[in-house]
Amino acid sequence: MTGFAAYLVFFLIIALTYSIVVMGLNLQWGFTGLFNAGVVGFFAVGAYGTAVLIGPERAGAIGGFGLPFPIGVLGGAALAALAALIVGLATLRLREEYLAIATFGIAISIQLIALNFEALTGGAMGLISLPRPMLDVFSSPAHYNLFYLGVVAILALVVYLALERAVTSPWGRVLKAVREDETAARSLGKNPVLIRLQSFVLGCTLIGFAGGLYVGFIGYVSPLDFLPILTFQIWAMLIVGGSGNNRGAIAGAIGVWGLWTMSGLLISQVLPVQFQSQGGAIQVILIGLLIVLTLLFRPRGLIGERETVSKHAGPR
Amino acid sequence: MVAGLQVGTATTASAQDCQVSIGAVLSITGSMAAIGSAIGDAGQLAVDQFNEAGGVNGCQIRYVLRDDQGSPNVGVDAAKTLVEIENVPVVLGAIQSGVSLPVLTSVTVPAKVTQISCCSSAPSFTDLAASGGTDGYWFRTLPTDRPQAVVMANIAREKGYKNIAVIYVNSDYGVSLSRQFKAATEALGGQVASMTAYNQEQASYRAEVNSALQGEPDALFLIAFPADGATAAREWISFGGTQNMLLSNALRADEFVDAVGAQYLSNAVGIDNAQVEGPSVDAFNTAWSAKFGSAPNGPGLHTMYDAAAVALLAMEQGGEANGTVVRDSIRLITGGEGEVVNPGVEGFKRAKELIAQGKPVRYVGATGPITFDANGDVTGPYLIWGVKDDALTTLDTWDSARVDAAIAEIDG
Amino acid sequence: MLQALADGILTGSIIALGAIGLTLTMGILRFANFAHAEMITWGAYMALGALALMGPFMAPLGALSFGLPLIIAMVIAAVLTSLLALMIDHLVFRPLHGRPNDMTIVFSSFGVSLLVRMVVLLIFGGSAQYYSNTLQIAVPVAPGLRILPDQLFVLGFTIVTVISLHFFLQRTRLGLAMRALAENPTLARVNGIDTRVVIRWTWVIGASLAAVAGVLYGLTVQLRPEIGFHLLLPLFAAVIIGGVGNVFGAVVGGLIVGLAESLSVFIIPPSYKLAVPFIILLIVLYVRPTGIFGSAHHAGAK
Amino acid sequence: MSGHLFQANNVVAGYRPDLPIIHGVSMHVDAAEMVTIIGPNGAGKSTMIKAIAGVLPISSGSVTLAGKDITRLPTHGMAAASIAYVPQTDNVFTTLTINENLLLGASSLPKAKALEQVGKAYDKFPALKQYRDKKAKVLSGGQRQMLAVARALLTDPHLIMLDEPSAGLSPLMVSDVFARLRELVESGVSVLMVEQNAKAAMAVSHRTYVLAEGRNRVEGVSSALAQDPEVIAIYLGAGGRKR
Repeated sequence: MTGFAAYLVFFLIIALTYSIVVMGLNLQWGFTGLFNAGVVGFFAVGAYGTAVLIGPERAGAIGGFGLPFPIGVLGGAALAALAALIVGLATLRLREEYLAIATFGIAISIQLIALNFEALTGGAMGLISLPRPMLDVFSSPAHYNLFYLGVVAILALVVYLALERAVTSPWGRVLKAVREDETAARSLGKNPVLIRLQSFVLGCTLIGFAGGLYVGFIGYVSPLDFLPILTFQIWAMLIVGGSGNNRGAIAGAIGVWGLWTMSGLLISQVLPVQFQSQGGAIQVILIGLLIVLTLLFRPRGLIGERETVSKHAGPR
Repeated sequence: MVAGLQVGTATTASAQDCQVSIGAVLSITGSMAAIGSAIGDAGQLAVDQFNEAGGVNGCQIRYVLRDDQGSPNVGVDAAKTLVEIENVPVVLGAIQSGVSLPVLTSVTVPAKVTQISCCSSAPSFTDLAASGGTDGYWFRTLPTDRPQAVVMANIAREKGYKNIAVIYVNSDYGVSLSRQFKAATEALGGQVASMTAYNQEQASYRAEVNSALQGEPDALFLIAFPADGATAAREWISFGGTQNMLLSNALRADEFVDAVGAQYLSNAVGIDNAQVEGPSVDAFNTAWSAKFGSAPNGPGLHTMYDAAAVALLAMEQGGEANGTVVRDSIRLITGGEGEVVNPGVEGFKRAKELIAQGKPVRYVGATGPITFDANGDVTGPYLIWGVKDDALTTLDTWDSARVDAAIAEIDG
Repeated sequence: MLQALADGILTGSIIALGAIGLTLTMGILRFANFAHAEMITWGAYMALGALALMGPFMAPLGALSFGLPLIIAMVIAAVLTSLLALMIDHLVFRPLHGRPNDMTIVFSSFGVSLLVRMVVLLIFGGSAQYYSNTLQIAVPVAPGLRILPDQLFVLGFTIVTVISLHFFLQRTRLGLAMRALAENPTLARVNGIDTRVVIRWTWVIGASLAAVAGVLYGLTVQLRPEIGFHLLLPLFAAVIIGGVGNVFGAVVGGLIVGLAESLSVFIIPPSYKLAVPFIILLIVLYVRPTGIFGSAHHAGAK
Repeated sequence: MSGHLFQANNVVAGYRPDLPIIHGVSMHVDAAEMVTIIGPNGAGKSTMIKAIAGVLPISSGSVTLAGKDITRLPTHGMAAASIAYVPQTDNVFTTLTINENLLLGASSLPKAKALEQVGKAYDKFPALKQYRDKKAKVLSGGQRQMLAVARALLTDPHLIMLDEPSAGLSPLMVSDVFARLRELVESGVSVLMVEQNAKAAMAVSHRTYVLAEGRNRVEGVSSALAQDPEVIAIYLGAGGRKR
């Protein structure tokens, strides 16, 4: 298996990994109205957490526990949950934008730790030679990729089904109630702060979980994997796919990641080398425009949530 | 933009009936953007010259440059498209070790594609290769940090610097070079006053400079890329730091000298791994100046050119555009006793003739003679540069023997 | 130590300038504008462009590294930044106002910030630039303390700006209307205040202050497309420490953040410096969410 | 019908265009007349007054003042059109001083005229003068109500609308506020107010509208309505107690 098919498998592994991130974000934004501006931070915590737990021993370093991959991934997700708890407890009882600012801040701080806390994270060099789960079982890299795609696809499906169940459960209805009308939710005896905290932490857990899957596939982790642009990309996936809808989240992940890689390919094909230096900026501008224009003209995205809820449209 | 599109189409249309592609993954945007596009140009220059010399095995070469944006996930994806969709036998790049490494482990090695980096200096590649992790598909045309650090430590000793502050970029390059330097300096009886890391792309490094100034050092070793390095150097000088400066290889750029001001750099000594003398170096420098109208002063230009040239010659030698063939052919056209060929259209023409006749070829490139060891590393000669009359000049050269002797002294 | 104190005050005064604009827009327009930092970048680069177009026509003033052209460029930058802010408000923020999830507008500002930064990158390129290539040597003013003449100018200019703004807010009808709008938009409208006009002026003032902060910042550091983005966290920290909507609080918050960043290098490696504003922010949110000078009205508490 | 100072015809309004709360209410106020709107909770009294004061959008119907159509006038245009509105809660700027609160009330006037009017307000409400430079948050509920009314009067409006002026005040303060309003009416200003305290309000006002479920239910002269058994039964039964 070579050529386009091989690339497609590779592409889908990454896109479906991101789709789990997008579903986690969807729980926060689409269902609870929480603005997480530090997606990449929680993704990084999950990734590094996994890497430290499964990685081989290194001289003079913390970690290198060599644990089995599933335990590593769950540990990474738990660490992401812990980080979310710290930020959530500080901000979720406050005005909504404080969460945005604090998540933005924690993403920057986490990146600094990744870059500087060398004993734990390998610093700028990153952590290399991380074992990839069940690599020995497969005869060729192509087969292995196919296997990994299967794993990621099943996990994405499980996350999807679990979230679909959760948001239609009584808990999910309370989520929406909190998003729509906090006072009403409070009068029903629900503590909105607690509900928001649950949603935020659970969303970040999923984001961290996806970080672990990413590490399992690439076998390497470095601070460069977690640049702030990734937060924008994930957001574009959610907004374009349609927030409040998990199928939209998955479609958005595949669509936007495809758009991103294809536009990169296109730019490398059509722009002569002296204009290439602008290519990346153009790509990012496209993503930014995609976000803003979707918000303005198609606020529910490609596959948005059905409008069942009230709109508090007020004059300015 | 429109003009650009037309130019692009025209180039593609003018290709001959057969075409092979070679790929490059470089940071055209992102934190390495300041140096990335010139490095891209260096690769393009080699490809253009090779095409002018007749192409590889009679086919025109298409140079497919992809931007990794300084980010591994983008770089890995770019490399994956190059390998699977463009079917390239060789990937050149990346710049940062943090991008080259995941490209190597998750794209090129599994796909049996040769990867040649101009710029990734992290020691982890050597370890990986030594443990069999690269299957020999990994090469780099710049030396590792160790010899550079040893030469620099020797220069500090010659200059009589006793207490040296190190300010280094917090990347694999800076971390590794600074550590090697500290070890070498201490082995030679000197002292490192402080080691201060800085994060890239900050607007100011005043805090780092202040921190480094605390130890009252008599010299500064600055390990940086030109833009950030200029900021740090300006603030260092501004706030009364000594002008006894040692500068890492990446700082050999006009941009750095212009931004800092030549008058403050008269006592500065820098290092680079390009050889400055000899016809092969001149051939590259002349060609570069003719094409771009400026001297090729900047990190990674010589090494990128050589990476591309080695790849192309190996494709010619191997006779087919296949990663494994390229991997095996590289050693045929670099080491050994063949006839020396230099960079440039003439050099490539001569090489093609010799290869066609079945005679051995030895490429001596823009960085001088290149010999890859078992791990794909090169040890090369070094040049020592300074700033005279507002321009970069070469003060001294260290040939391979002298470098080896210096390393041996420390390993003693 | 002395040097770190002085540097902290200088950095703090620039953060303060940016934070004033942010606290005004956050207080009056009622959303956290992530694109505010990009106004700083835009302003700094517009001045660079203006300088390039004007060409050098006057020698630097005294010991400073710049002359009248930079002051003119600063005014041009303020105008161009105000226009950008008004345009963004018109095209993005106003249409999104009143969406069911009022965080949509905050999120859109996130997208806008990306766009502005990339446009700057596209126009001016990614490499570092300087207003003046001449290197200014710091003057030793005390043992262990060196100060650049430019830094003194920045400090003085900041003080003058803050005082002028204070008088503007306290003594003019527009200033009064802005304070009224910050507290209660409906009541302000009922009292015959055209809030659209006040909002427009708020953008102009906030953007102009951001542009001035950008130019002054650009004087002491190098210009790059990310300068604003890197200031974003310090700015928000300063605003929240000082209490949202509180101009004086923003100044104190800016100084606290600047000093904390600068002094932190004695405790932690400088490479962690960027996290310092976040740590302070987290502490303030846990201990006193209304900020030091925040009134219950603009409180963080819901 | 066009002879009335203020007139609202078939007003439909609400917080959302697709969910109207007021379903076609009409009312009018004559010059120097005091009119009360009462009704059970949820009747749409506050919504009605907010809509005609321009705070909420009107989706259909019309509002005129002195024959001029003001239906689509933006909120801030109402002051210039000689209508003043005093909301029920948050009706003063607590972070501003008393003087600044008054100055704001004169926002639609030229500066010199504004200062003159503020001076007159102190003459009219001398109790405010001692707090001139104090923040309004130091005022008691009754003082705030006084400040809000004083501020509403700065533009010499023809009509002043109040949303529950007696809310949260002690019985003594309530009668004081109503006496003040009565004085205003006698000086020629028209008053339209929403009240929960129906008994007291009807006692001072000329006419009363009773709203229920967003529609006109009963209307008439206050003194007559106060005797109406239906109104008594529903709204005045327990002295205007809240439902």
